[in-house]
Amino acid sequence: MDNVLSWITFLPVVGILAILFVPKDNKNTVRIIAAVFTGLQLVLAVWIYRNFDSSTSAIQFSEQYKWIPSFNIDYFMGIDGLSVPMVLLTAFLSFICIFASWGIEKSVKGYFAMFLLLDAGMMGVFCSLDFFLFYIFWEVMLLPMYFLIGIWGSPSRTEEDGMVRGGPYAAIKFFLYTLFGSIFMLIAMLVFYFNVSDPVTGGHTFNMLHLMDQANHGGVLKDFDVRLLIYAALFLGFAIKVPVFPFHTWLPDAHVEAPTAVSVILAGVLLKMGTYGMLRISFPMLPDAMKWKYFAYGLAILGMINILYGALCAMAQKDLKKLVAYSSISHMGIVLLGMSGLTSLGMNGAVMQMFNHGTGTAMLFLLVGVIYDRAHHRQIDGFGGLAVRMPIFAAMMSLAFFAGLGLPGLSSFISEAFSFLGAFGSETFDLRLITVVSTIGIIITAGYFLWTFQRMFLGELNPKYAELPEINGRELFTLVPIGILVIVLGVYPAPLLDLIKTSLNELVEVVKAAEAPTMLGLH
Amino acid sequence: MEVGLNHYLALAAILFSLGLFAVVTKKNAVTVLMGVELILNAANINFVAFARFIDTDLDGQIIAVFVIVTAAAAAAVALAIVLNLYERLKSINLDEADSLAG
Amino acid sequence: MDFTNIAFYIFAALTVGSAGVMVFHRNVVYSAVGLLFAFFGVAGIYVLLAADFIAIVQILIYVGGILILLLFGVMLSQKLTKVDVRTESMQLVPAVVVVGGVLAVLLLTISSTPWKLAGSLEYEPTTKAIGRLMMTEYLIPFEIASVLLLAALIGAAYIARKN
Amino acid sequence: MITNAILILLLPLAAFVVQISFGKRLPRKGDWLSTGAMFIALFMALSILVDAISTYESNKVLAAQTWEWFSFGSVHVTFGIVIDNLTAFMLFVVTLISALVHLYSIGYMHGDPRYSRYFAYLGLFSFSMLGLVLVDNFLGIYVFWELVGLSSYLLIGFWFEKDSASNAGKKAFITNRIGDVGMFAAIMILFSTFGTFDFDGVFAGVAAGGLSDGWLTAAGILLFFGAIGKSAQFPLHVWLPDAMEGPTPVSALIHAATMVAAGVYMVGRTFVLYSADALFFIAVIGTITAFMAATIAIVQKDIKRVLAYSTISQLGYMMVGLGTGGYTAGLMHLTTHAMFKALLFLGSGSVIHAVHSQEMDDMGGLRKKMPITFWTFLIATLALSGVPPLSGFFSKDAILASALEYGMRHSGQMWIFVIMLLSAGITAFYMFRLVYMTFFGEPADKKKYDHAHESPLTMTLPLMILAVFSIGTFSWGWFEHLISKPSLAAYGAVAAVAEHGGGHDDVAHTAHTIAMISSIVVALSGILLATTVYYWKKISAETWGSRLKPLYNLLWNKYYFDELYAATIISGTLWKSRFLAMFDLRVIDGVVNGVGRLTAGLSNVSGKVDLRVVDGLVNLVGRIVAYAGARLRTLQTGNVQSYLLMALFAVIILFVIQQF
Repeated sequence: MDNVLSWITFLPVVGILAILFVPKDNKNTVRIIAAVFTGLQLVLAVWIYRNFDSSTSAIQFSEQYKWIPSFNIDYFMGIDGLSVPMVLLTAFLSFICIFASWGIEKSVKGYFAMFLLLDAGMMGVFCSLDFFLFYIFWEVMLLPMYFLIGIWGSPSRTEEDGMVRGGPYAAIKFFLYTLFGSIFMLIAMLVFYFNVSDPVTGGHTFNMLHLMDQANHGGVLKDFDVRLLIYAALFLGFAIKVPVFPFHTWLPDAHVEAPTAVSVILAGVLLKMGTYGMLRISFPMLPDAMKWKYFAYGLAILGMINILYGALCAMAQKDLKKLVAYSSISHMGIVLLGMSGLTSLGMNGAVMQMFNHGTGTAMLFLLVGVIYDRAHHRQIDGFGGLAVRMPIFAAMMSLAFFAGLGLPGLSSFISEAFSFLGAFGSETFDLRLITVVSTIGIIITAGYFLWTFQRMFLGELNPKYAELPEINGRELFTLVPIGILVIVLGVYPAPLLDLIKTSLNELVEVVKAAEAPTMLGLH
Repeated sequence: MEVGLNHYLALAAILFSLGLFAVVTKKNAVTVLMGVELILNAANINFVAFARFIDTDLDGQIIAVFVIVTAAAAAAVALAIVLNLYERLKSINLDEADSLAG
Repeated sequence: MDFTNIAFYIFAALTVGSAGVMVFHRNVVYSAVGLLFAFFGVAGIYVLLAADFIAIVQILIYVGGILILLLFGVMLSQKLTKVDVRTESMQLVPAVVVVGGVLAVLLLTISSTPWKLAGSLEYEPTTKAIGRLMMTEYLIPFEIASVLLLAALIGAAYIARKN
Repeated sequence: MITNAILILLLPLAAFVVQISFGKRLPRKGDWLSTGAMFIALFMALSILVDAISTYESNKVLAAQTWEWFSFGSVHVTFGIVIDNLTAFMLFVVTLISALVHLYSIGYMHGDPRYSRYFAYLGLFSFSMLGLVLVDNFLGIYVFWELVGLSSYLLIGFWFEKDSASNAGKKAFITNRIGDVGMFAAIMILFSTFGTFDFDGVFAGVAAGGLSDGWLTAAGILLFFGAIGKSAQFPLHVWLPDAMEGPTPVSALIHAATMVAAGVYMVGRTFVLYSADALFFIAVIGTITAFMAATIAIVQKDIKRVLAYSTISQLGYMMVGLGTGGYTAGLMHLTTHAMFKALLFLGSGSVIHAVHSQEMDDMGGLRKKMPITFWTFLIATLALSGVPPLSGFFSKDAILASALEYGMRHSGQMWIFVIMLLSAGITAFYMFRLVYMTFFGEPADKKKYDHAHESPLTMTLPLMILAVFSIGTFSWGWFEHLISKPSLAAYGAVAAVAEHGGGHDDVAHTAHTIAMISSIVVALSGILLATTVYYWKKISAETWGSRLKPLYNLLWNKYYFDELYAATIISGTLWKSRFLAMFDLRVIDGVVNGVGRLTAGLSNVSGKVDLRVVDGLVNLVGRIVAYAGARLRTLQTGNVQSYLLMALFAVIILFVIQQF
């Protein structure tokens, strides 16, 4: 199976074409087409998983064609251990989300076309190895996301304080924020382009593998100050996506206003692009800048702030979906902390956490969607005693909550524990204090999840919801596979870990080997 | 003067002009159709004449056959349209079919 | 001036004359009759051009088919009781100018073009050869033409039917 | 033996999975399945224990096996099982009490709407607890540590319709988490130093002097934080009394016999790790806990709460035992306490089942109505009070001896022994207060008394079995031989860390004698006082209560710990979270929106310019086009023929142009 990466990336685009030919009244046909194409994508992803050789850190399934020869831009796709889990996650969640979107009735064709475009964009980001191509996919994703939040999200409304919030506001905020970040990424990309030479032809290049090889760096990239600046620019671009405090405020709005499936994709896949970008681009291309102590400690401290700040903010939320959104901020902080220590444990833990947070938070958002579809509100205090009325739903929710608070036996425990262990045991930097302070986040997380669970599900049944229907088959179909994954990877994480460790250990070695000047070059 | 290609072409040109005149001036849709038939005949004469005088094989003639066939089809459809027009406007005067007027 | 030349002029005159009647007569029925004779004239011209098959087809289809169709059209669309089979003309002056111009252009072009004439002018029966070509080299156009006819037939019936 | 151990571990898990999936559809809702699985596990554990005792070697590792769980390339994380004498005892205790509690619950939980769910949770707990005692590394113990916390959360909040129950569950989980974070920090220190989670590997590293004294003490104290949470030690003891909201058999199993003792077990398992300072810290915490909880128990009126505070107090004893170097004493008390405290809880459950109240003010005179319950309860009470020759006497005496020995060896540390001795007296006092108020005297509530009856056999049989184990199965010698104090020297040459504690010499012998005598005296005087006050009624409890009103209030309100935490930590966290959420919304998001508004404002200005100048030009062009269009539209007649004419005219023009 040649060109499997092109197939997996562009299958959704084929799906869009198919959808465009369906009369707009055949809503079910549109849905089925979307399901079929994302299903095929998932099949391909599984095929990739089975055929991926995890014993090497080399790029696999690579495809390289000249695309715009006059600028040395290639169509270069390929994956390694870092991208594989993200590809799997994207395919898996996209497929699930089609079913979570089954209830969408407003211009179904448009919705699913946009969704598939989003899917293609995300897949492209994780598969492309040409910086230019990466950037294109990165931007391609923005557009459908904007419309999905803006059109299919909640309608605009004016709050008591006079702020206009709602779907359109959130969409534009998301769009501008991300665009703002990608401008810095673009600048960094161009600096790379003009200062890195292709070892074969000697010309400018966007090829990431060439960009990673420090021997190819020339021009202003020889200057450490410039490298720091470029690193900062890249970081800004990625940090907004993660999102890192204080660039996170788009996230609660976007997550809350978006329709369920889009929230799932946002939290499950999009956030990972930020950390993926750091690991794919910032770390290997500018290892010395990453190791500059102010950046390294800064990254760890930002991770700590994310963990604590996100958890505390989550605790104060009254809206369930907003709580889940802030919990995402908190959990992504663990990824940052795990990465910053430059240890095999922490790096593997962080990438596992990316995957496991993707599944866990997807489950949470799906569950929020379930209750919102029934009760038409998400106020935590507005429920009560639902465990009596909806035992299966309550069981699912508790599974998701316990996964979120890192209970052993569920997937995120291993990843969180090893992110912390890795950061704590770092030989490169002394992150012990930061790590120990960060672990307090575990307590707060337990606090807000259990408190929420209590307020919604325990106690006397709120008579208002005495007739609330139990979770239905379709919803269970979206939740159960994720739940199984969460449990299986919690008990036996080796399949995921084996997939990524070779590549990530290599990455750690590469970055560790770099020498960071302690003094700035400014004279 | 020996009758040659030019004569036939001139004849065709005259027929064409007459047909064209009918197409341009006549109000009655049926008469316009007749004009079209004249124009087609003129074209056919050209084909056959060229086949005779320049490219001495049968291609021109065969094309003429096809033109006739097409003309028959066109006539049938056009007349159907005319009848339909009549149903709507109670007239087949083309100047009344001017809903495209700006 | 041999027989062929004379015949050409006779047929040409017949054609042009009848066409003139067809064009300039106000009564549609007369126009139709004029057209009939113009078709005959053209058939004659075909004969002179050694295209016997085309000539026959011309008579069969045009005279036997299309013209009858046109007459039907006239009859059906004009209520014969209060016959207004007259046809009026419009924008005469611009038409005369433009059509005259077109004719002038055509004639000028014809006369000024140096035609590369082929040599031999043998008369041979063409029917058999055309038939052979239709079934070999022109098979696909032939089939397409049949489909076109069928489609036109159905289309015409569909359009013309009263809802 | 490994196979047996794995089966012991997996049987309750299988019961859990079956019950949670389709327990409701099984006959009798599957109670026989869970109970049966537990009894099979009990017999397997018994065979292991018999093996251990018949081998009769000190700290003998009977079997061990390790599997790779996952690997990071250079770091391999393993999962292993180790069975030594301690494990064998723990397996037996856990499976025995769990099996009896299963049996007991058949009667106690009869007719509960979530009957099968209850047994499922019990299975999950048994699995986690057995895993905790079997596992051979720190990560594994942390995993099961959290899992027992989960099952405890689920069982405390089992009747979650009651707000108090769901609150108690949440409180238990979060309080435990606080301790767990400390434990996790300790694991981080140990792992980052030694690169392994295995007990043996870590101990060998410590023996080789891999950690400096300061770090070792820090690791020990942090590790003990986990035990503080789980074993309800001061200051994280507040969750355990509230945990009594759970069904009483659960209290017996989890919150008296097994899970709360997990902290003690963990400290025992990792005993060689603790530096002298860390052990002192443990002893101090244990002393404070033992005394504080015992005093609170004096005034409580709820039968289960008295027992809960008694449990906390006894756990404090165990900690003191370990902290003062009495390794065997602490673990032995763990074992004996598990038996008689489970018995006490199950007995109180039987009483509660009979009178449908937990308030001792509603009881009284039940001795005649419930003879089996009474007699077994009395045996357990005597054991707990430390009356010879019952089991509790031996273990408590050993702890007191260890504390005394510690005080004799370290000048200025005698207070530990004194306080512990005092607490022993208080223990005897409040336990007999409980017995007199419940089983003797006149019935306080006649209606409830008449309604009361002895419990069914499924409930009384466990009581009798446990009573047998409470009487005097354990005597000092052979237990000490089997589970004797481990030495760091066994794991390699001891470098800088000094060996702590001491062996059997004269000091120990003297201490033993003094401790034995004083403990008997104190226990008997406690009993005597209780008899005077509550049986002979020579001294009025009410009078003394009102005379010592401030003290009484202090004890009645449990030293105001809950109020203190509510006012500081809980409301502090909530306040912080609200403040940050507001900060997030107003300040950070406000800045973002401010930038947005500024941009919008700027664009408004440029929009005005655009409107007047640029757009003016555009509009001008537009008007011209519109005018021209109005003129030209007359050409558009709609008549196809005139279009044709125009086209032809254009053709002629083209021709003319082409010609010239």
